[in-house]
Amino acid sequence: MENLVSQGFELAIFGMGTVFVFLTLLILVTHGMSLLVQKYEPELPKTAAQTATQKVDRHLLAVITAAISEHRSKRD
Amino acid sequence: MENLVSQGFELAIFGMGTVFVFLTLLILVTHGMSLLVQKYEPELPKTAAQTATQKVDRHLLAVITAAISEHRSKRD
Amino acid sequence: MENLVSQGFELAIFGMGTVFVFLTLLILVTHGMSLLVQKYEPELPKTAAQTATQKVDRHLLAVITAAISEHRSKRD
Amino acid sequence: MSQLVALWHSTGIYQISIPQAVMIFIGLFLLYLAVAKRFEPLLLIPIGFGGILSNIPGVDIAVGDGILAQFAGMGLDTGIFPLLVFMGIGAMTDFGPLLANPRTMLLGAAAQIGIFSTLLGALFMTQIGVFDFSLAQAAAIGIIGGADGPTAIYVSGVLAPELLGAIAVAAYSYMALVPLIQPPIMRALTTEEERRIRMRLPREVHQTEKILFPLVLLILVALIVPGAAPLLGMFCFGNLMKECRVVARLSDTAQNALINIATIFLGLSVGSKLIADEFLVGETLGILALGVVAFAIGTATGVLMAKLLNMFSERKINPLIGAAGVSAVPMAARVANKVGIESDPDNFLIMHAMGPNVAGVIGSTIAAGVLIQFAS
Amino acid sequence: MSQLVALWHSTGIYQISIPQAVMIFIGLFLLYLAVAKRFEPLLLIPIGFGGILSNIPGVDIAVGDGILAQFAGMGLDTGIFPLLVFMGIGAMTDFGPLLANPRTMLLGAAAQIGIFSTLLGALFMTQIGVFDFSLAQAAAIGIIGGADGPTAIYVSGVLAPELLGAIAVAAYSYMALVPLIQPPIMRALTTEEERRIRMRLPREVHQTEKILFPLVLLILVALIVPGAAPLLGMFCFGNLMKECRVVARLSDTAQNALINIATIFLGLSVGSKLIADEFLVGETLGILALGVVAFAIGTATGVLMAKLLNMFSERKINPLIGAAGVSAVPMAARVANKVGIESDPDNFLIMHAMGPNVAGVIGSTIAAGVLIQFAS
Amino acid sequence: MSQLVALWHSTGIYQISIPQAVMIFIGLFLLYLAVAKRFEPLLLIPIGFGGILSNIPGVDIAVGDGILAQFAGMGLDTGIFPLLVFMGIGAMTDFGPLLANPRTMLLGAAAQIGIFSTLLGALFMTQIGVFDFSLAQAAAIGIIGGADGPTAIYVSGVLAPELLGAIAVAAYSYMALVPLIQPPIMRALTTEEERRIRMRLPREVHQTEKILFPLVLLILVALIVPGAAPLLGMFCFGNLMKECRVVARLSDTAQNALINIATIFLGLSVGSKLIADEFLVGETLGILALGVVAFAIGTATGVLMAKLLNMFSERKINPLIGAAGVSAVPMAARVANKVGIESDPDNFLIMHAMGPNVAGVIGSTIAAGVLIQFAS
Ligand code: NA
Ligand code: NA
Ligand code: NA
Repeated sequence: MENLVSQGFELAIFGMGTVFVFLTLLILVTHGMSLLVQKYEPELPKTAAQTATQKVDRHLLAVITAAISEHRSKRD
Repeated sequence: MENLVSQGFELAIFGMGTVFVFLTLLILVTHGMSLLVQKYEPELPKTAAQTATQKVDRHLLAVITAAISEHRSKRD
Repeated sequence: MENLVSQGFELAIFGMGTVFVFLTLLILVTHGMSLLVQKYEPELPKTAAQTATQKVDRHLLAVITAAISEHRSKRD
Repeated sequence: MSQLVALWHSTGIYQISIPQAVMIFIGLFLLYLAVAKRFEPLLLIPIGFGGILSNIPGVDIAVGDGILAQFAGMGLDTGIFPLLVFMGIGAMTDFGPLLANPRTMLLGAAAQIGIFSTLLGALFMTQIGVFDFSLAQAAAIGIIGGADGPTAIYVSGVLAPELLGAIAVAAYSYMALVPLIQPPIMRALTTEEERRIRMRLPREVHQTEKILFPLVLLILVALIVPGAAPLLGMFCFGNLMKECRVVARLSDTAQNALINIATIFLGLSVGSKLIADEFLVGETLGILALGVVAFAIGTATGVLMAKLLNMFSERKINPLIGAAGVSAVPMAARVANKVGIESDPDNFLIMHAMGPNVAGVIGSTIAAGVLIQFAS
Repeated sequence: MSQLVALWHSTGIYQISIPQAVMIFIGLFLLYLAVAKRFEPLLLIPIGFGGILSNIPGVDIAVGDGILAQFAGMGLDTGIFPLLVFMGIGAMTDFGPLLANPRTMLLGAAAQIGIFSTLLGALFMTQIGVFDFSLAQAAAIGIIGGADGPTAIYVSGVLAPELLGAIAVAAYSYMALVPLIQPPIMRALTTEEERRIRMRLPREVHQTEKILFPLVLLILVALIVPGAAPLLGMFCFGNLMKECRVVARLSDTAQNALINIATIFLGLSVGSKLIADEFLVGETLGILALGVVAFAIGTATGVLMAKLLNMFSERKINPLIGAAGVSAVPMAARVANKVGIESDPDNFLIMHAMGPNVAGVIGSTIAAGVLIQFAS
Repeated sequence: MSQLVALWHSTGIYQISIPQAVMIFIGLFLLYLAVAKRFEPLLLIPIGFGGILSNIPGVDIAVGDGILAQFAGMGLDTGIFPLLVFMGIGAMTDFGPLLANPRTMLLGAAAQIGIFSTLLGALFMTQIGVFDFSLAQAAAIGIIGGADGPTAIYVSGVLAPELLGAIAVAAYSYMALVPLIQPPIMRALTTEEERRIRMRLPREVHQTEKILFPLVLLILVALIVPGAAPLLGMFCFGNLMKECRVVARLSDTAQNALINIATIFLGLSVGSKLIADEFLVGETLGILALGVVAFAIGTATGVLMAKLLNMFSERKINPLIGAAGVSAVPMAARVANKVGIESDPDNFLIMHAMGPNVAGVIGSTIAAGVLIQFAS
């Protein structure tokens, strides 16, 4: 039984250690990756398709919203 | 063989009996449940989200329908 | 080994033969089927539902497109 | 040369048997009914196509490791596909009309007499030596009268898997034939005056009632007929997801992607049971004959129960809606409406008929539960 | 007469045991929490309903060939359902806030102390004889502190399937209770001044960074904690499908039809573990008690880690976002925002809190990987 | 201390082998091709990601009870996933252009010569001792020339599962490379004048023809090449659901949720076959080399068949559309259009090329049927 708690203690130490080591490494690697990306792709490129879609969507939304509110104001 | 038909007869009697007993009980219980609900929730509450959605949908439908028919009348 | 290549050769001959025989038969049967259909259904019937949907869709598209471009021209 | 012979022997023309050819024609006929006549196409197209695939000679499709055999093993023999379809139907069902007028549940009860009469008919024909059905088989045949596809498939999967193909085909065909089978019976059993009865507008139903009803139903099933719990449980689960309005994405998936996927697999799996050896047997004719009787009796008893209720109540029920108690949702309710309009063009019965219509679903799952508990 | 007795013996009223009735009430209570209180309804509705079905007497639903037993065998015992749900969550996760401020990952790490403290707590209570948990069971209980449903289910499926029902119920209940559990702890551990700290607007993140991140994460997992690779792999796969933008149809299905189907099946399968004999045991109380401790400790350590980081850095972090490190996406981030607004109505922390929030997901899968590797 | 060693031994850094590292790079390279170069991303993203997961050391993902091994066992070894994908493709295919000009089916037939030449090539290389392929393996390699992903996966699953990974990667890579592989061959085998041939507008096609075609095709397959019935049957089933227009909800699900789910699982399952031990063998190089030859020969024979047909007919065919006979729908048809526009900017061949393009799908499933019947 004593043994079980000490096993658990070991597991907790190693576990938290692994979590912290892992996430610290992840911070470093992610940071490096971001630097590389920002160096070689200085602009913020959005895929053409996406931008187009967003634009249409926003327009469409605006149009429909306008139409609805116009309709409402007429109705009321 | 005789036996099979009599078995079937028994099954039919018990089966229909169960169906009727069950649905009769269900009528009673449902009725009681409805009375309780109507007593404690006298108004007919609709969730806000639902009402809003329905309103928008109905408006949107009206707007689009109007736009389409206007468009058609212009075109013809 | 020699045997394997000759087996493969046979398979290739029979395989391509089957492909050609099959697709030739398919041409004939399809042609016959098409003739029969054109004979007994001389017009090009589209299901009512489909035509209606298409009409609405095309109209709707036209309406929305028009609304968007109008909106854009106003905005710019 | 011997290779050419082997090639010839590998063709379907060489290998096909007459029964297989007949079954392929039956499959094509089911597709014709589904496409040209709109006979329950959602199920009959996969069933018919699966039936054709299953009878292609020289290749394992519906047996062994064949794809349809695998589908059937996965979800038909286990009951998973019909239960998922039933869950989806639950998520599409509105118990509102039933809650507004719970008394009409008795119409859904009465229509189940078709199930048990047919069971008796099958056993009687066994006794006089025309057919040779066991009690379990007779029960599975009777359930055709439940006019509920997934229930019929689930029950025959449990009680008589060897008859599943014929029972499924009969069930869906007759559900599609409801507009032909029911009206003459409805007219014969009602007077012009009865068919003109106008019913009061149903009251509005609280959302809370709709949320509680599937739970009430489930608990009652658990207490009275536990054998019906798998079927009714999945149905109620679907309905609760719909009515509770806090899991719209799950309800939406249950009503669309999931039920569609289950329907495709269920139909193909049922098609795999249309193998010539199993389908082209005398029993199939018996099943087809008994199935239509089941529908007819269920229609009649539903109508008669409505007339009986009218003897004891001030608020008259139009007896035409009793015919909707067989289930066949929503076809039977539409038929009740249509026959009603013939007598009074301004009398719309559809909303009133939806109550017994969904009650018929409950009624036949209860009957199914009893049959599974006592006939297996 | 004997048949009437058989009929009576077949009813649930005759067969039901007290524990089954209790479990049915617990199932109804879970449904009540889900519907009326909006407690994680996507999971608690299928779990609660499944729990009711599993305790219906006299019919095999959650055992043998029953439908829920089949679902559990298919996807719960194999880990498939939680992994598919996790893939879908990956496809819905935006790592942008984390990429803009990777330092906040340490908050997600600190919050995992809740997992390991609870593990120790469970073993300590075993030592003093209150409960009797094995190392694997203690680890599975600890993972409740990960505040991540699919991870908790996956881990307990591997380490302690016999506790799965109680652990899943505890995990989802406490995730729903985050708005009650966290704020007092957050307020107790921070000063008014700290709660007013405003953080800099995060920088914009390249799409390329978002595409590369799940791959970087996967490779690092492969090199350091391979045991976490199944969980984090499926998560990263979902995220890559979303961010790469060339498989929109797959990403869309992973976020909708597929995760919804997996959620329905997962919930029902978990429900099948709520059988009275397995759930109504003393251990369940221990699990419920330890679970809330795990949440509380994780919240506290997340907040304290933020304060620690502030000692070494110019760019101050508002320690409230440390509480979001427990995961419970996006509830915990919203709670951080809400508590922040109490002190400064113009200080919106939600975007800043999303970083530690998703870091908490990564942190608990890493912890899960370690536990699976060393506690099984 | 010994625990620290155990921890170190559990890391991937300690356990990884060179071949595993190489395979992870290959997986990343496939992802790069899919994301940055748009190489068939729908399949190559799950395949590439699955390939990475499969080579993570120290954890069972693609073997034993691992999640990818389970997916593969469920749907790849059984053929279910490729058949479901094929059903979905059937539900997206329009046979209209083929029905308007059935003669172009011969182009789809001719392009299959690539399959059988490659089979012979593989056997010849075995004879000269370069490789060691069996007849079944050679047939599975040949099917790469069918330029049809699900068919290639299905056939190699049946004939040579040990080569499945390499064959799938080759098939999808070359399908993506069609715009590079085909044009030089097309230009070399045609004169400028031939490339300028304008074809008559195709006639309009009845919906009834479109409904009947999948049935006609299925019956003919049943009679002539039953071995192709599982593949073509599922394809025709999908197409019938689409064209019959009475099961729109099933067709919609087959084209969306179901094919997407099957694609995700299929890709991950194929990825599970990219385990280093199985993939990094000499045979893979042979498969890659033979695959590109298969594509080249199929392109050439398609073009040449069009020129042959022109010798016997008044209505000239633009021989460029012969190249579309390899399948690779719709890429090859687009390539034919693009090369045509180089010679005459107003000559749009895309509609004409769709006929041989879908005929190529039929042709390669027929070839697949023959191979499965005679090479296994
Ligand atoms: Na019924
Ligand atoms: Na967490
Ligand atoms: Na092809």
